[in-house]
Amino acid sequence: MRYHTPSTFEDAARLAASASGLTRFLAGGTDVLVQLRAGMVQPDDLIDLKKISGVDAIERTEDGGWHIGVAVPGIRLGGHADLCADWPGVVEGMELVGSTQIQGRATLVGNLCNGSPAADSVPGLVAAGATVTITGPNGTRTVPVEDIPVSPGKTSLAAGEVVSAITLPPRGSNGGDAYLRFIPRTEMDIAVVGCAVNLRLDGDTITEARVALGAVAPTVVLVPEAADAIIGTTLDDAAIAALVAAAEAACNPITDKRGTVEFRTEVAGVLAKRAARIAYSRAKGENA
Amino acid sequence: MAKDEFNVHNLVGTRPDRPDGLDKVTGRARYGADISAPGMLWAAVVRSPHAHARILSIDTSKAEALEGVKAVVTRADFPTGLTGEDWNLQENTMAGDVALYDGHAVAAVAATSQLLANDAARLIEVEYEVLPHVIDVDDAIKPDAPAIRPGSADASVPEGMAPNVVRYMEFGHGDLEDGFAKADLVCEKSYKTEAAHQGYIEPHACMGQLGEDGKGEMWVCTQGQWFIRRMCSAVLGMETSQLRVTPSEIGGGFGGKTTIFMEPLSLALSRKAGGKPVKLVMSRAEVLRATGPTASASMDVKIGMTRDGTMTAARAEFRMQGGAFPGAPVDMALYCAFAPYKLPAVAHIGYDVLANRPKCAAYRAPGSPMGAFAVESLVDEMCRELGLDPIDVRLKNGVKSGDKSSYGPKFGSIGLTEVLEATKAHPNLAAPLGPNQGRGAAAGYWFNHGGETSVSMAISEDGTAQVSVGTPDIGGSRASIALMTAETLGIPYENVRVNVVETGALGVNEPTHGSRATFASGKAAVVAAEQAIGEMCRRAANEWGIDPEAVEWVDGAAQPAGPNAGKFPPMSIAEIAGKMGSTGGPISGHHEGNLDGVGASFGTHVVDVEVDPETGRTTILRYLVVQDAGRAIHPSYVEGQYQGGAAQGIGWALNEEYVYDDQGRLANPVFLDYRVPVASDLPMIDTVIVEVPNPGHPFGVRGVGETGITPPLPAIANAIQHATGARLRHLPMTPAKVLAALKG
Amino acid sequence: MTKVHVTTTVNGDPVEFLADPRETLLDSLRNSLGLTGSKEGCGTGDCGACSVTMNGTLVCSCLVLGVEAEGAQIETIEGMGGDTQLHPLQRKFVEHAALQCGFCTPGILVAAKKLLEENANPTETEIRYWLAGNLCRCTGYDKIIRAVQDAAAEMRGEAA
Amino acid sequence: MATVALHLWSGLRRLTGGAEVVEVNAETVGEALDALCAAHPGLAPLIQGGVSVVIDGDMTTSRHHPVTPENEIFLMQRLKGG
Repeated sequence: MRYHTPSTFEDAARLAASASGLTRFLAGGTDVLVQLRAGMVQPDDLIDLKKISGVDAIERTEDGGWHIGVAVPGIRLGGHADLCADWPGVVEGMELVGSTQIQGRATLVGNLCNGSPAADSVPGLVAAGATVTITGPNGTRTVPVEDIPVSPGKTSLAAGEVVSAITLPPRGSNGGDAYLRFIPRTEMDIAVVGCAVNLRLDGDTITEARVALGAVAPTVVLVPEAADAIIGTTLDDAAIAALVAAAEAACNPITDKRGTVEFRTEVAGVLAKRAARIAYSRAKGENA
Repeated sequence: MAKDEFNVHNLVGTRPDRPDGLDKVTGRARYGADISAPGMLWAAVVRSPHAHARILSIDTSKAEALEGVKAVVTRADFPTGLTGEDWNLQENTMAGDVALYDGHAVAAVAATSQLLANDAARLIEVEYEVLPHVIDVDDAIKPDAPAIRPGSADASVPEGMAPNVVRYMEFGHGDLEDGFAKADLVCEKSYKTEAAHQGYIEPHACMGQLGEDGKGEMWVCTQGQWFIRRMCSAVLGMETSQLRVTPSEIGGGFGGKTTIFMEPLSLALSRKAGGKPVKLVMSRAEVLRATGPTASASMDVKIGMTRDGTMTAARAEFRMQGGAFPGAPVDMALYCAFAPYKLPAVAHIGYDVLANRPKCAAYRAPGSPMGAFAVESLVDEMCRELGLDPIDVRLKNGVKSGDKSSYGPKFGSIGLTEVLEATKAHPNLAAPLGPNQGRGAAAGYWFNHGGETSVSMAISEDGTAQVSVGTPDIGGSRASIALMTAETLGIPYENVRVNVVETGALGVNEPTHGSRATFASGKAAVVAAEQAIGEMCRRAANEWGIDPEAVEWVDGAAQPAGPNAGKFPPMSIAEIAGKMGSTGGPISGHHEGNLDGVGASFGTHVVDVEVDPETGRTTILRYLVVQDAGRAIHPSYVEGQYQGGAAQGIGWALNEEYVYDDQGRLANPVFLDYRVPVASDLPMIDTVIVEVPNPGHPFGVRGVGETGITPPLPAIANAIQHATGARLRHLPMTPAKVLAALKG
Repeated sequence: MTKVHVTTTVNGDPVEFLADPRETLLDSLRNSLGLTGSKEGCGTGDCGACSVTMNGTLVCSCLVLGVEAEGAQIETIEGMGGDTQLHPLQRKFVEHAALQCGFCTPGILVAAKKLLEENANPTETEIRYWLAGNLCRCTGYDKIIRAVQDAAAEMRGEAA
Repeated sequence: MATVALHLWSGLRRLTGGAEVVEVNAETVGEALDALCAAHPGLAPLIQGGVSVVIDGDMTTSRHHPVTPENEIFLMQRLKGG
């Protein structure tokens, strides 16, 4: 295995495009090293992105959104007060990935590009409307986060393409987001179900919403029906019931070692309800 | 240190720093994988990806051609003709004609680096013919189940039983029908538990060296260096005494390191690689796939009870699979199941069943937790139905010293009543409970064990003492053995060094199992110290020119007694030791034997839980362990055993299980999915040490390590029913199972 | 397989080693540098026995490549305290019997030290969640939590 | 030699012609086990495979342990632990 430390994304993309064997990009490494160690993948070329300038930066964009470098570990997101104030749901999703030790390494982009439907940071990003910038042999392109994963372990990235940045939109006023996941223990598990809700209020009424579910389909899914169920409401009991029904209806899970179809479906509704209530109170400026 | 600066009569029961504490907080303690030697090779093992498959061919040529590969072994490199348990051990170490479970070793390779050994292992090509497999015990006991090893049943199995039944047992006493007829309530329920792994954090690791001269050495993490020696030499066909086994520090065992798994492979590879030492370290996935978890169980229990809570009769029928080899602890599960109860009539039936899973090993009170889950759950269900307090019912039926046990013999000194009364008096039982919260209690039992023990003690020239023991220190036993030795000799705790020694230094010792290290090595150390005291009294008597019988040992010194009392000043251990070279030579003591006099230990646990009614997740709010220690030599490590046992039981009850896919492959061979409790899953674990001394030990020790894993399984099930009304009869009680039960 | 020359700092000392690009920092520490205090319990970042800090961040050294250590500052259990000057955490772990087999202990001490650097007065819940990535199978965690609390109190200058 | 009573586990009745308590002439545990196997050869592989002997509530592992008619003697499957 060859180990590369390119200094630009263009170089990284060129390396990947010209490689004849198996290539892996290394940011936090918390997935790649596990696969390497278990013999699941034997890359010929490992391209470490951490020497590229700016990959460890969290910066506010001109329009008031956020630009997050691909090598920013989870622990840095949680330590960034302004980012946490804007997008608490995005940050709490990332903070649920692994232990304190994992938080020292694991990154948003790594979690996204691992392609797991259970990735804890992804529903929050999808609900937030985040985008990623992709650098490839033919230049750069920008796509919504939800377009990256296509099936478990697979992404829409072409050979030689590498995610070079992640961008969160401006939070704006009267908005709130939240992410909840269900695991059997309190820590150190892969989500059995995950749900993120992002919404905006006008007074007590929800005017905009995005709901994303994790671990209930081959990819993290955006559920417009669930958002529609609460838009125009004050999150009253009827709206909650409609949200729960929409969330459950959007589930297309499998039964595996971590959960059953029935359990995942039912708990998806429970988490949608609970996450919506937290996002709602955050949008109201309440401490939740 | 002057004698009056310490209170030599009160060491036992104090909490000094453990002797190996500094090594273990600085990282310098050396565990199984921490040793290296010049010229050392690294090994990797090729394992079956199939649950049951005939091995058609193994092609090692590509691996052998790789530069840096020094040896490859398959079963063809092992001697033939073994029988009985030796054959089982050899077969489990490396598959012969048939791979019997996912993870069963089929080949091993040694190379100049670990990465190279891994590469070489991937180049070994094995051709399999996949055979039908069976995983679940209730499937495995069916007459038409795939027969795993036809003809391997022992003489206890009557003709005509299903092909995978390899042991059968029944025992009991009294008139069962009469007993059930006298009951006001008779309940019969079925229960299941899934296989759990000991989950020690240190993977198995060893470094073995075996030359053409037949002499070998091994450094290994183990609970028993002599067991490793005997088993490895049997599997490899070598002379036992030619193998010297040194135990490393051990990173947890809980029974799982009382036997061999891959250790002979390092020796076989070394022999083939010209005698170079070979290090073999398991990955976590190998530990979970190919070492010895405990059995899984399917159990039917029937109990009769009168309206006032008197138990009139009981019957248990247990089926257990312990992998593709005989040895599921169904016997001990049955012995322990009704042990807390005085029963006029009781019947036990047990089946040991083969399945395509790894060969089970001992796990903390082997069998007892399963039996308790079934029986203590049903007792609780019946108490609820009759409106009786579960602790009172256990007090009413609880066994006392001299009572006939459920498994036959009468009990010696036991402390169940004292334990139950201490439980009742604990403030946790009065703590208020909120919505969705419930409280459960259960009792548990373990025999404890003495066993083959050899200890040597020597007085050094300065009057300090060294004790050589053969029981690896798995949780603080050096401290307790040092306390008992120092107490006996009348010297400071710090003046005793306890060494866990290699096989060449002592006679045979059984492993640290059966909660025996503090009991047996401690008892032998006391006898050895008394021998040395006798010799020191003789040396002093000679110096004084008086009869040795007229010398007594007080506060670490010989002093004249009887008619000579006060005639000479006391002669301290340091004075006697300082002159030993010119008064007769070394002063030492030793003791070897099968150490009987073991004392059984009962415990009760009380747990408060909260169940999320929308997700089925159970949170442990409060936890109490009350257990009879006999005598707590070092109370901190007794508490630690209670807390650790409870935590393992909590994991087994709620989340731990072996999950197999439909191909019979282990689906969760990583700590991410084999869910042992993490720090945030647990509350503080309250402990009460009850002390009803065991008359069979000089300080009253019973052994405390195992009982504590038994009550959590039923106690949590009982608490969940109290919280929700739902009764879970199949472990683990995962959120999905609880949520399904809540819906009825 | 070409090895890479790595220059780094471990426990304040400059060190060099050759690393196969596939080997982990844990392998490099244990096998190339002889620092066997960091343990491998899982190799997948789930047990924390290999915890070290790299440039001040707590990480599992089994999830870092040895080659990534180039130019970094690594701290391991071996740098935590000598016999004559134990870190309060090390002393309190012995005093409270917060270890049984001791295999998870180095990783827990490294992780707890980092916690107390960030939070001098953590609650029981904060300690439990911070250490959730450090599995201990022997103790049930009770005495570990108490030892961390007691060490924190001592480091704050409070009587325990 | 005195006559002592050995309490077997009832699963062994099949191999003892229905007896759950077998009386043998013996003065030690070893003599008792040998006499038991001599009287009921079908038991031999199970006894030789390892049993625990409990005398008046105390487990013994020594074949040389004395036994008397007053003792309550139980055979159990071999015990070990974790």
